[in-house]
Amino acid sequence: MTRLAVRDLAVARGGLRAVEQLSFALAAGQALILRGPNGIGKTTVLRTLAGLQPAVAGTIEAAPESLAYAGHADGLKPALSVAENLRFWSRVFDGPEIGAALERMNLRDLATRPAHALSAGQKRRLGLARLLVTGRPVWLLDEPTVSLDSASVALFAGVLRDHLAQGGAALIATHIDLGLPEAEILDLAPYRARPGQRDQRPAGFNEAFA
Amino acid sequence: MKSLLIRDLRLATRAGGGFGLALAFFLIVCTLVPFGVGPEGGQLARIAPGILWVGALLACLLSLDRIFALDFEDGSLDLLATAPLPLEGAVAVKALAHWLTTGLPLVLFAPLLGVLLHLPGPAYPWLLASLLLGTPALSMLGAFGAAVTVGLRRGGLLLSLLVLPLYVPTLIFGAEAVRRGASGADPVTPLVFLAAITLAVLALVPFASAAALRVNLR
Amino acid sequence: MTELGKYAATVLAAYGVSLALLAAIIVQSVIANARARRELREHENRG
Amino acid sequence: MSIWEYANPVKFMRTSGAALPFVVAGAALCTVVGLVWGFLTPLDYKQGSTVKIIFLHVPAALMAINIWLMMLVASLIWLIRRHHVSALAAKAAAPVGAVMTLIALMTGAIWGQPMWGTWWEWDPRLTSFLVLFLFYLGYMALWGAVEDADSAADLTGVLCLVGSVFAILSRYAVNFWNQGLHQGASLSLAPGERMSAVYRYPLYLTMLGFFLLFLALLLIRTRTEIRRRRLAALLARENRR
Repeated sequence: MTRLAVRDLAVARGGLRAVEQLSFALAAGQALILRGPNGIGKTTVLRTLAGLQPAVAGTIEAAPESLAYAGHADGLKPALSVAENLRFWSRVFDGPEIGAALERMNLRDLATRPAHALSAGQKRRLGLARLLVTGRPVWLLDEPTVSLDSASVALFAGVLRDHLAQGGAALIATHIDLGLPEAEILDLAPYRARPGQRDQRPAGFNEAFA
Repeated sequence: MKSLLIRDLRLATRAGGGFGLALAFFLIVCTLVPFGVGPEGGQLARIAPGILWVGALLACLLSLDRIFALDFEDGSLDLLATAPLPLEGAVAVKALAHWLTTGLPLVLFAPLLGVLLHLPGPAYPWLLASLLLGTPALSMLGAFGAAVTVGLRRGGLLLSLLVLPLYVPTLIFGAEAVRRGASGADPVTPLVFLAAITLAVLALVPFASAAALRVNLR
Repeated sequence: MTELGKYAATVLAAYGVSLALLAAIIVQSVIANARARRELREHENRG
Repeated sequence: MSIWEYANPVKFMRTSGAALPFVVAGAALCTVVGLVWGFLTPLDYKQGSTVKIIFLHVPAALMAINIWLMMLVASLIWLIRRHHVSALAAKAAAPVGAVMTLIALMTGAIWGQPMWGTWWEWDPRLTSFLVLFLFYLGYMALWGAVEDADSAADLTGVLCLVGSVFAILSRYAVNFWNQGLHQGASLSLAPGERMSAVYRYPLYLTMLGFFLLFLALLLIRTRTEIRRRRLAALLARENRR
């Protein structure tokens, strides 16, 4: 079953096309790693797929409300405890209870600690635990392992593998080896946008006037 | 939606949430004005409706940038925008939370300050009624200003410049109702206009605010 | 010369202020346009 | 060929460049002749020479409102049809509108001094223009504050829409708040109330002059904005490589 199908996608950053003609499909149980040099537009692709910005061209097909996005920021409130933070996102997304997610990301002992007292790695773990309580099958992850130690990376890889085994899918922008040998790699470099095609609708002011 | 409201209320009332700052500001404004215009009771009574309304409006302005700025910085807004609840609803809920933590306390606090300013007795019910009807519009319009300026570095000052002209009709009808109440004239007409503006604002402005937020998120 | 009567100062002030404001916006527009044109040409000449 | 072709920057530059000399000449001719003619009109039996101020006050006030309307239309075109020149035209018009509003306010205040005995009266019309001036300021400040051109165009477009509604609301609210001293429209069509032809014709001429002046400034300023955007676009493209 295809969870996410992308055809001829073009995305823009700063009013210029960054990536174009991107097509791929993500099946249930499949993980795809986005690669590419800095600044090519991995984050932009993920944000566009998540619906945070409009695509310049192309189609994105996915079941409604099946995508969960995790960016650089974890969306944590320092004044709230770990459990309160997680419970909030579980309610907003109508997802499952937080107990399993806390357990799975090894946060059980920290449940009552306020988020401002967490280390960077612990915050990241909490941010990733949020994915589990959204109850959504397709994860769009932007550098998910930043500030995680190797043990936590392995923990997260395990979580990811379980998610895939349950019919989930993941699109991950990362530079490090997650320990997911089965994941395929999608290199964005060939899709880098070439300037100079004037027949399409401009992506923004910087294309309309150049 | 309920969970978002509960979270915002909880954040506002916890330490560092800034709860009560607006009240203190309101108190200070109403304390400073007599120093400026003199202690004569009759004069204070005459300008009290205006001072109370302008003071409440400025106090409301003070905390507007917090409606979205914190959620924008820590990434919560990205996540809310991808959540099942519509962004228009999230904006309305956040404006409601702002009103409950800022507007409503100001409304309840205003009669006390009315005493300080020699507000005539018959005006009190109208002061409460007009603030109660008007402050939700202030919060909602403020949320619009906050949504427009959320990504900007010097957003605070710009926010005031954008929002204050939008407050003009609400201020005019609100203060007019109190003034008429104080002088024994019929305050119902301005109150009806005030309520109409507030209803229209609550119905329409969330769409403009959500559109502005979407622009700032991309 | 036309007669301005006792309100001469008022009329002259109104014309003065208005013409000064109009002149200011015209001059500003023209200078900004010339500058934008020059900067664009310099950039295009450079490569 | 549709009217939207003029929304293409290259086409706009070519057409506006060709039209600009004529617009400038027309604006200069009508404004100068109209204002000199107005300045030389005889004294009014009631207002004395202050009647000459209307040749500045009325056209400026008219343009102050119409420029905002033009910005509203341009913003709508941008928000709906995404024509970039339209957004830049709205941006280019705002400072001209603010200056027109300021002229209307200041000539009104200067005229009010001998007529009403005070520089400033919280009269509904004057007050609404003050509020309109605040809207212009906010609009321009927002354009200046947002760095990304696409976001700036979208945000100012939304602000212009919301601002228009509130400018009208404020107008009625202010009317309610203070009935005012200001006389009704000077060019009322009701017979008997009509302004004498001595004043009417120069007034028409200055109104046309101010409109052409706005058009000329709008074209120049839009061309400036297009050049700036083009420079920024070229730089952005180089940085991307």
